[in-house]
Amino acid sequence: MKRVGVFVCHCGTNISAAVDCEKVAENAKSFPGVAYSTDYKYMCAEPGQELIKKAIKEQKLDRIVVASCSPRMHEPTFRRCIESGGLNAYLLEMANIREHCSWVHPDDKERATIKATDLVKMAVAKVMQNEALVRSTIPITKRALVIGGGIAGIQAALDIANAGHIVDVVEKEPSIGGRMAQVDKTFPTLDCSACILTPKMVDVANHPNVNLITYSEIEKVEGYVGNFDVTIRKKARSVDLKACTGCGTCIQKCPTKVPSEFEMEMMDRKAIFTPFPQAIPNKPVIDRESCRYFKSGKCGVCQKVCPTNAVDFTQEDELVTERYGAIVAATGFDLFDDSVYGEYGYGKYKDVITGLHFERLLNASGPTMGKIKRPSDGKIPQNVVFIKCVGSRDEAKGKAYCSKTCCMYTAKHATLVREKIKDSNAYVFYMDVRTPGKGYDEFYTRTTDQYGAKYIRGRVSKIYEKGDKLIVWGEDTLLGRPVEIEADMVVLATAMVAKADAAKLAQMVGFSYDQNNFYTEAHPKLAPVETHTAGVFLAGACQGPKDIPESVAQASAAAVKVCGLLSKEEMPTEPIISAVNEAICSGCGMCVPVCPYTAIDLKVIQERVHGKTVSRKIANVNSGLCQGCGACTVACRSAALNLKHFTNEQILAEVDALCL
Amino acid sequence: MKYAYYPGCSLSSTGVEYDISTKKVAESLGIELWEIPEWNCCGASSAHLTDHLLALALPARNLAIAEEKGLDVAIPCAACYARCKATEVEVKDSKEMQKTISEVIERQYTGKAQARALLDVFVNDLGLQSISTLVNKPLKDLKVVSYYGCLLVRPPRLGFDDAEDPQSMDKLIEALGGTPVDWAFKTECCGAAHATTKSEVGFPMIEKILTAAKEAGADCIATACPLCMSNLDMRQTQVGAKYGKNYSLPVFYFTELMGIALGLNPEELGISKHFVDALGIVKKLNEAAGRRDTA
Amino acid sequence: MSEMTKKMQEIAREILVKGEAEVVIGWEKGTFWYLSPPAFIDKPEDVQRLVWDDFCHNNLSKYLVDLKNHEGKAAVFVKGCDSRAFNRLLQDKQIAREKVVLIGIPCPGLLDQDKAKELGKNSDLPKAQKCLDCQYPNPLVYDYYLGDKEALNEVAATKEAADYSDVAAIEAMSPDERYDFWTKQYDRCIRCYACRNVCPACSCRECVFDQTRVGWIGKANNSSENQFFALTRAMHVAGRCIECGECERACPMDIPIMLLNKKLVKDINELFGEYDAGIDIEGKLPLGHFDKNDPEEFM
Amino acid sequence: MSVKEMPQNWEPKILVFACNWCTYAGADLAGLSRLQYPPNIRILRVPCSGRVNPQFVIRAFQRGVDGVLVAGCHPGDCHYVSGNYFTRRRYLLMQRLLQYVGVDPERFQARWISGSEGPKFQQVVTQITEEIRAMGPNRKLRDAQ
Repeated sequence: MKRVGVFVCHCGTNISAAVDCEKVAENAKSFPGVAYSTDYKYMCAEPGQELIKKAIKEQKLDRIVVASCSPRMHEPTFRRCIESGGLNAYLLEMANIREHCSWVHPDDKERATIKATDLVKMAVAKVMQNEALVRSTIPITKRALVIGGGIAGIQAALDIANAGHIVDVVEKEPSIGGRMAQVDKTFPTLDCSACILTPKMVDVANHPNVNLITYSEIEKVEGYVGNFDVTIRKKARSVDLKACTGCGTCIQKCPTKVPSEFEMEMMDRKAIFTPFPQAIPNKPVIDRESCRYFKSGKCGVCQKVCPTNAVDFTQEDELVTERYGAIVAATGFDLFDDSVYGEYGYGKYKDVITGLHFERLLNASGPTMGKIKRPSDGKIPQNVVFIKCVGSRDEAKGKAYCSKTCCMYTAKHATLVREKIKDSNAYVFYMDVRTPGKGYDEFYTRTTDQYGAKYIRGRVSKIYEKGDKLIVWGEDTLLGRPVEIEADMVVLATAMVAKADAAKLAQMVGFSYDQNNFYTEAHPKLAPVETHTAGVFLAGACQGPKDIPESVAQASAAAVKVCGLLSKEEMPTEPIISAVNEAICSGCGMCVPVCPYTAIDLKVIQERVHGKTVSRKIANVNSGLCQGCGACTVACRSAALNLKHFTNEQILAEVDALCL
Repeated sequence: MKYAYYPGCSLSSTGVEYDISTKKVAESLGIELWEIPEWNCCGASSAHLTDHLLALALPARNLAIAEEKGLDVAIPCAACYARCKATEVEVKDSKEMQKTISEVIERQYTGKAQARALLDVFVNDLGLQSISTLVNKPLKDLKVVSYYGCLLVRPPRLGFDDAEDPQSMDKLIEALGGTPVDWAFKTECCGAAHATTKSEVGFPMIEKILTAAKEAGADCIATACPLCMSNLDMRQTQVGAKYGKNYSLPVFYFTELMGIALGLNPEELGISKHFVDALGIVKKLNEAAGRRDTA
Repeated sequence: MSEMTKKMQEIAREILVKGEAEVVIGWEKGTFWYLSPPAFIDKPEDVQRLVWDDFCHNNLSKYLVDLKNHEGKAAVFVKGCDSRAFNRLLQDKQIAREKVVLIGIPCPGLLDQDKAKELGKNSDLPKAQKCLDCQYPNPLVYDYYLGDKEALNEVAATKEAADYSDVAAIEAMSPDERYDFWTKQYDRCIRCYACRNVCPACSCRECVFDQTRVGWIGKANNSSENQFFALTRAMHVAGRCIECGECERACPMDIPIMLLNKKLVKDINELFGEYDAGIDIEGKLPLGHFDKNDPEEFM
Repeated sequence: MSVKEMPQNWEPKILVFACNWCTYAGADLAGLSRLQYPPNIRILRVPCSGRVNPQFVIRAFQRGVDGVLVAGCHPGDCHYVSGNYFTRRRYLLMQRLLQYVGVDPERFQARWISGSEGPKFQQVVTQITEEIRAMGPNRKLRDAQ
């Protein structure tokens, strides 16, 4: 016989002013299963809790209903209370008679009391079906995976490694460094990007706890927090990393030139190449798509000239599987394709370029050795027009969001034009100038006041070539006049967009992404580096446009989360999860696609049917992944799936109780 | 292929050669045009400056007649097209508006009959491939800048082509054997009625377009709008005089160029009605073709 | 004997003799001339029992579920709707493709059994309700095909598009009229669950209506419980019903069950885009996925 | 009190399925903000609106509830990522089906109410209560007992 205890709280006068608490407690005595019912002024206070504990013992209560405030407020309190009174914490239900009753019905005590009675009745009906639930634990593998070797990935890896954990960094490109390696100078200090990045690249490469896996991609992710089994595809580099000394002879002798991706195709690289001089590892890779040997079987010069016999044409992609306790996604961003703007002529006019092109033009090891020159004819431009928000803040053709970094890097570019080119003009067409950040607005002010960049508030309607000039038509909306500028070069502040394959990775790992394919944080304010998938964290621009300091900060934050996880031997799991009734499950798999955590898969079981052993598939809930939303329970027609603590039986009982 | 045909007012007055050439070309291409009986004015800019409902109801009546016949509507005039398209979209978007309009016009228009630009019909329904096989007098060596004007491909979400850098007319010219010349003024405004009411605003706009066409090295301009035609053709001498320039730049409706390439008689296409001599260039084209034939 | 019956018997014999399958599921003549119940043939000499006529209504694919634990292969004849049922069960992972030999039959539409019973043998019989707007008269999946192989879609769809005028007629009623209509229908229900048992979308190991311990539904046969049954079943087959009409045919109380199922098919098409169940087995089920741009009515 | 016991002073009884993270929190906020509404609703807490099986809804009508509201996080805000998108699909259909069998549209409703929308919670439940009060007790789908 179940014995329910009901405890009605007055909450001072918060409840009792609008609800007749004594009457509610009195009414509750007649509900099926209720063995004891009482009321008290402050149930959550020490004496109130003692009252409950005492009643559990004296009245031999085996389940408890507390009618008081919202369970979102005090459920943990009362769970602890009945636990120390000797009951399982999950044998508690709360009736919310404060937020949902006394506070919202202050002027109708009779009906508020009826409602409070109903709420208690529902809670009693539910608690009658509650079952003791046990928190279990899962082991934690003490190894972290960082996906992406840009500045965010590097920082996260360093922080995790410095805390004493082993961390693998998987980078798709032949070298770590990411976008920051392409950038020339950084705002607002104008220090050289490479000068601050390369020491970190070296640090991470030399760190005893860090294992760099470059030119590699994630192939498969299975498992869950503490135990992710990740398969990594190490692409065939065609160069034996152990044997190669990085002397560069092969690169020198390679006869095949192809446009360099790193240099935004404004300069050539070889078919065997390192993306940039400070690459790490500073050992080349063969781009098999362009290599003569791979295309025609002839050549092989690199192999011939290699002093250590490191070039290996027979290398094949290699798949390795490793288990990780936590994952940091730091996969970065791509650039928006500006060619959708027919009016700007990007792709048609050689001297209409993106900001990243301009970074390479500024860079001393770039295609122009750091001189700002026009890609078309190598002339030094006098009039440079910058257009902001190209692809950003444009719902019609681009993205609705602000790319956040463009205001600052355009100010930087304008400053550098004015600084590097005598008598030059820098025109900036803008919608708004957004410079929140330490020292940012001061930098922008210097750009306009000290460096004399001309900021024009308005959009550009058309760019066309006239002779060797680019005629830029726009509007100065502050003056309300059309503007025409004879420019030598136009730089588009291009939107940051999610990586083309961002969604693929998210689906593989099983976390979510937004409509722009940026990864979704678990909470926009309070969990900005977590994902909805336990054990997976975010760093850098894969989550949304970010500048370098923000990426670094988020990376360190993600690292702390990883360290917090890896510092434990095991972690407790919430017991409110779905469970499969194997006898009923027909294995139709309807539950699988509705689970947001990929927590359900189908497993094969053996059973005896008419004397024969047969196997059949049934749903299998991974308790490490399930978060207890219950979506699967509704997808399951035969109710083979049920959510603990919110079972079908419990909810039906509540519904029935309401109308008794 | 059958379409309802909505010529609009301009095509029975200043743009009569657009009407003539459209009908002739459609016939040669085997496209049946069913002229909407007793069609009314689309309302042009006057209606939508006056009253939103009026601006939608006027085109809706024509579209409703086509809908009863189960036909989409082919519309040569860019302005008529824009008004009709706007109506179609608004009716599709709002059931309420659909109801109101139906009450006003006393007919049902649900948006099922689509407003289609004639250029769109030719290029995307019939297809360039089919057109080029029917060309028997290719516009060989004729350098043409395609002038779409401001209405034909806008607003972006309604258009059948890129609103800033459209390509369909250029591709059509290519299919006709001509040489499309890329330029930056494809969708620049011709000034519309400003040439009449405020010539100090309108004329510089015309001037820019003509100069750009000239600088691009074009032999002629192709257009799809009777008002653009008026401005670029009828006003050409006047604008030239004002800026001390002699453009001598023939302007064609794209349908006329199609007619020429399909081997139709230029006179019958209405080309003799132009202000800037356009027959001359057609004659030269034919002579060159003759020389090639004999050579 | 019709040409098709002959072909059926031939292929059945061949399959059994060659041992391609241990049992062939087809139709045979029943007690009355207007009944052609299922036949399970496991000996070559029995194949002459097989018949193809205007009354081969039974959706044979459902019987494959009973053979789930059978070791050998089964061969089964499938009309268009039966092949959708097969796909349904395949998608629900209730049968293994490799354990079934499918013999496709193009179906020109079958005749109404009830009318046949009523009007007699030599009368002009109408088509069965479910066949009136059939969109898939040709089998979608098969290993053997008994029709003309050249003409892939040899039987034209009965109507150009599915006909929802019957659903629309109910939608046009007032709420109270609708309630009275359905109450009258389901007051007749005897909860025999024949509709469920014959349904290829009902393949649960244990149906919720049998879970008396959970208490989803009471044993009482009253209007309220009957409607709980009707609505729950309709939701359970929503997006999964292949419109074979077997539920309605099997119903001894002549409840127009398909009127509920078709309503859901219609709404799914309107709300989430055209979807026909049992066509694409790889595709996502309407209630098994979502689109962020689904219609929003709950703001 | 059920309908039968107090036919004279009949008050509608409305069941609200509220997801723990948004609507339940929104109702808490309404309380914290002392936003008054009629005392006719009873909230049943579920982790996610995606947990609400349509069978629960029918059961509520069977047992004599006069109206049912299913409420959860706004699309895109689901604590469990996507639960409410399934809720939306399911109840777009369910709502139509209920109406098809004669249930008046006011009797079953679904709404998105976030944790910050205390006023919206107040407004929605007030409106539903008034709508249903005007319609009188629900007889449809009800158990005769």
